[in-house]
Amino acid sequence: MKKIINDPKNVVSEMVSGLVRAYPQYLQKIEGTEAMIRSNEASMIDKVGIISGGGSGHEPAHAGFVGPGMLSGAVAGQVFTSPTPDQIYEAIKAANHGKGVFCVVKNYSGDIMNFDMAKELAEIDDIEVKMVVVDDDIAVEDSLYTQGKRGVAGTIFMHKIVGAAADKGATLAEIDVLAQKVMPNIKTIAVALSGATVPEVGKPGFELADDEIEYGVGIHGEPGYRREKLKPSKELVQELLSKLKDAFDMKPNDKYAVLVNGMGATPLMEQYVFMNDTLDQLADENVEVAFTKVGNYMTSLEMAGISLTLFKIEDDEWLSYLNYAVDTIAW
Amino acid sequence: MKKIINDPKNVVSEMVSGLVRAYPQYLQKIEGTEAMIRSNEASMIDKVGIISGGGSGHEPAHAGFVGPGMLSGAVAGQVFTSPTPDQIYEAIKAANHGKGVFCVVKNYSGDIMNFDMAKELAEIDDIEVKMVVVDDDIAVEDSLYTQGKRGVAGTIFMHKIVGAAADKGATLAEIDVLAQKVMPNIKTIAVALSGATVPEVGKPGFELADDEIEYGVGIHGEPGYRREKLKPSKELVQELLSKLKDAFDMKPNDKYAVLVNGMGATPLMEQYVFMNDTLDQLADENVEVAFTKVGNYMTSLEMAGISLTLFKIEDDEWLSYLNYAVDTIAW
Amino acid sequence: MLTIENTTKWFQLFSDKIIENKDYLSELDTPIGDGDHGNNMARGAKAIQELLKNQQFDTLSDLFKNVAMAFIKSVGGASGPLYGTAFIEMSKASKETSNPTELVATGLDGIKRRGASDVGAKTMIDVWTPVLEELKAGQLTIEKINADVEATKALVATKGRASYLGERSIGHIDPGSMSSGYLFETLLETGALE
Amino acid sequence: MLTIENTTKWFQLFSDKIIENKDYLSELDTPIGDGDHGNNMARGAKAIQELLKNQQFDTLSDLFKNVAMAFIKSVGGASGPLYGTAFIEMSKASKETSNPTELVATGLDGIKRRGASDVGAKTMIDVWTPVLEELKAGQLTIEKINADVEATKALVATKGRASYLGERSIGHIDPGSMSSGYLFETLLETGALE
Ligand SMILES: Nc1ncnc2c1ncn2[C@@H]1O[C@H](COP(=O)(O)OP(=O)(O)O)[C@@H](O)[C@H]1O
Ligand SMILES: Nc1ncnc2c1ncn2[C@@H]1O[C@H](COP(=O)(O)OP(=O)(O)O)[C@@H](O)[C@H]1O
Ligand SMILES: [Mg+2]
Ligand SMILES: [Mg+2]
Ligand SMILES: [Mg+2]
Ligand SMILES: [Mg+2]
Repeated sequence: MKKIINDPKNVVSEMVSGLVRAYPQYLQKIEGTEAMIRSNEASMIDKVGIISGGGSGHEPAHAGFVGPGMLSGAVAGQVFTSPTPDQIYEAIKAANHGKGVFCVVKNYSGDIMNFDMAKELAEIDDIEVKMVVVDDDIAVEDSLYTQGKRGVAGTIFMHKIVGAAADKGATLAEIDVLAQKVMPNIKTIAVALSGATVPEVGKPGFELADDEIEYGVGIHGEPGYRREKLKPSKELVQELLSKLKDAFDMKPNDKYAVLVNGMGATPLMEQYVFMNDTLDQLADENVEVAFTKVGNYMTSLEMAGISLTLFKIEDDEWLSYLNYAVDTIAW
Repeated sequence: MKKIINDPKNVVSEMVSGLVRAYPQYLQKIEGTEAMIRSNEASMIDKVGIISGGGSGHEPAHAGFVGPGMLSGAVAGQVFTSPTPDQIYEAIKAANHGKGVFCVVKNYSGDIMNFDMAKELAEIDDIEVKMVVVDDDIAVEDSLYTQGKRGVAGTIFMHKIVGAAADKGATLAEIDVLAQKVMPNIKTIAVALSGATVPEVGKPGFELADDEIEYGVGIHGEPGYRREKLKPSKELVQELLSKLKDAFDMKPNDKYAVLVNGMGATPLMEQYVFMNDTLDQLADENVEVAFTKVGNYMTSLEMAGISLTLFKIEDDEWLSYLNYAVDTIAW
Repeated sequence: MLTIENTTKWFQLFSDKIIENKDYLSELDTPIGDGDHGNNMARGAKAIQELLKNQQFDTLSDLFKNVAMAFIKSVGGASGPLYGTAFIEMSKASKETSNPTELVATGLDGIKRRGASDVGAKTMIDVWTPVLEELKAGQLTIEKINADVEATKALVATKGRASYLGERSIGHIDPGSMSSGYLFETLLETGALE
Repeated sequence: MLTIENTTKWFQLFSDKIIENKDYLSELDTPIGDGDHGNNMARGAKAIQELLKNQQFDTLSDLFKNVAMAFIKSVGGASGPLYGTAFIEMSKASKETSNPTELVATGLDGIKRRGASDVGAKTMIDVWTPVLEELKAGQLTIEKINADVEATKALVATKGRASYLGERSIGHIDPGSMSSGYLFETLLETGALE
């Protein structure tokens, strides 16, 4: 394992410390936790609080999206491990300004259970809490009998949408309705070129040969659906897009927002090339691309690879929320 | 070589195409070139134009810094290769709004010569052009008899300073004086954990063992000053900071801006930990840290590693320029 | 019957066992999960050790409650809330009874509720359930526990991270079932069942 | 004497030579530079081939000028402006003379001015300079060119990327000197010097 860290046990607390010290204008640490709350308190007054969080290792998610117009706070768990309920609860308390708190949770048992427990704690304090469970990863089959799909890069679109709505004064109930309506319209799928190493584990979650890739890998190195030889960008796009097209039942004149997300170690150069191919192939489908974003937003430590997210814009208000001005470290 | 690209020969043009298609609100491609100009034309009226550029492979530099308050345009050369004079000349023409154009050039023979030739071409058109040569990399010894130091991550501080000054209406001559005054106060040094592979070359510029690092590597994989075993973040910071302290002749109450820059494949988690250690050790020196920034700003393809830049704030106006509001893809 | 004394011993033995097998638990979690179960449980185990070293308890309920809180606050992931909820339910029930079988039964109910899950989903429930039956029959042995853990290999996961793998989860021991096996193995070792 | 015909041939041979040795030139540029000299020169070579295939020239000056522009527009890096400036100077001078020695002399002056450099800095100037002497003496041979290129090994770089290495640049052939070696080797091959 080759990482610029000190003791692997302290990596999350040192990271959070570095983050809040580097960006005091955006983030304040909630003492005794690894949770962070927006520094600009005035921007939260009389508004629904928006909290997100999850395991660490996905930076800039989630703290990078804290700021006016987006998240009120973020809770950082251990690497790839949901944060604990007491810390989420502290973030909820700090984010509550009398209008309740909305939580964006990715669809993992651990995240859901810890957020649920925090919600129970907050409700004892009469803080109203609602949440949306993000499950955008179409690599996983969704069935009534399973946990369902994973939550991955599409989460940042959800952050943006609910953050903008909250900033514009929507109520907790309105935000909840909005989020549940938006969710089925966000879908993601990834391709990995290499695995990620959790500092405390010391070796990669999976390994690929020098010329091998894996489609459908999750952001914690969860296995995907197929391994094969590396292909040109155009063909990778073709594979991922074909899955997305099916999942959306894509039709001409559909309107989409597109996120090309780097998994960590993949340079922007490759991400821009991949975006270029994606836009070519979407143009062939005669769909309208109304919003685009490329970069490392929801990473998996030093995994190399890219995920492609499409967000079907069924309501132009959603587009205005995507374009709504925010002030954060990473959006 | 494991990269998400198509034909290595087309990687720069496909990258530029992906970039301008993803971010039309920021960038327009100058037809027939790989140069990009700010889309918001109104923001450039009556102001000195600021152009930067150089080889590709350093993304988000330089196009990521184009936008109101920062660069007017950027020219993308082949990977790790200075752009050609005709393309720079086109960018200069597009950036000129009657007040002349200022170029930020990194100290490499190729960049300087190509920008010089472009300047000669522009002067035939009566466009006044001045430039600053950024040479912040203290890993290289500076002597009267050599080319001098390399230009690396500190370049983005220079972009920010001259961009803000131009936006506030400074004349070309004033910007030139400012830039020459600022330059000796920006110093950088890096540590690499792995090398980068130029797509057309197909193999890494250098290789390090699984437990080996190299201090002082340049952003094109230029050899550094020492190889040794990987150390904890604290000790890496100690090594780099000791060089910077000497170079600045650091004294208590000095005021600095700090940039922790990821070289490409190093996750933000590690960069935040490194920043935390840097701030600890600067606190021990009793210097004031007035501005901080962490992330991938001047990368070297998929190189793993970090560079540390200190910018000594000798004039509080410089600080106000660093904090000056901009609208770009990557600042 | 459980007492403050033997339950303290139980959590001591359990914590030691977890810390000893930290790497193994993470290894089990690698092919079908995210490789952190050992690290998660070890954080909880250390928190329990810390607690037991520094605090005295007046009632069994108090002991369970403090263990639950220490665990919940330090673990995270799926195992934190699951074990934490089990221990909280055991704390509540131990105001009325100190019968280990009855306490395990309430713990299991807590896990099912928290995890919105039941037997057959390849989770720790698939160890707690047969163990409860064996307790009821007065026949819990280390061999039976091991067999219960081993039996999770055959199951297809439908809850937790392993469920993303569907059929491909077959053939692997469920990590949470293994750590639950340690819980019951150390319960046996306390002698409280004799 | 240089003519449109033999100079066209010269640039054809030079381009072929560069493309053949693209990888070798990049390899030379790896330990002391950034590994792109072969790719840079090959882009220029292809642009020259394209030009020669599609265009006729009325004068030697016109030929040199077009070659210079094709090279400058396609290469970038250090070698683009350096060779480009050399060819532009040769274009200017060829209005007055077609003597290869005189033309190489003006090219060398252009390189020195553009690179703000001189002999001894471990650059292509360290091949152009002795070659010019050998041309003047009417004694240019392939062996002499090779020896001139080889001699750059001993030098410490003080210009260009290799200069960042200081003393550590010793022992390596300068890549721009190697490509300049090809330029003069192919000049010999045209027979224009005979
Ligand atoms: N919904 C659930 N119900 C019951 N047990 C579950 C559930 N989800 C996960 N588990 C248990 O938790 C274990 C995984 O714990 P751990 O690795 O610590 O958490 P995470 O899955 O968040 O990384 C699984 O092996 C399984 O036994
Ligand atoms: N200032 C200079 N003067 C003369 N020649 C130079 C100068 N700088 C570089 N060179 C020549 O250019 C060659 C490198 O060219 P190339 O690799 O194509 O460009 P870059 O250095 O920009 O990557 C060197 O080997 C050297 O011969
Ligand atoms: Mg986990
Ligand atoms: Mg180069
Ligand atoms: Mg796990
Ligand atoms: Mg080179």
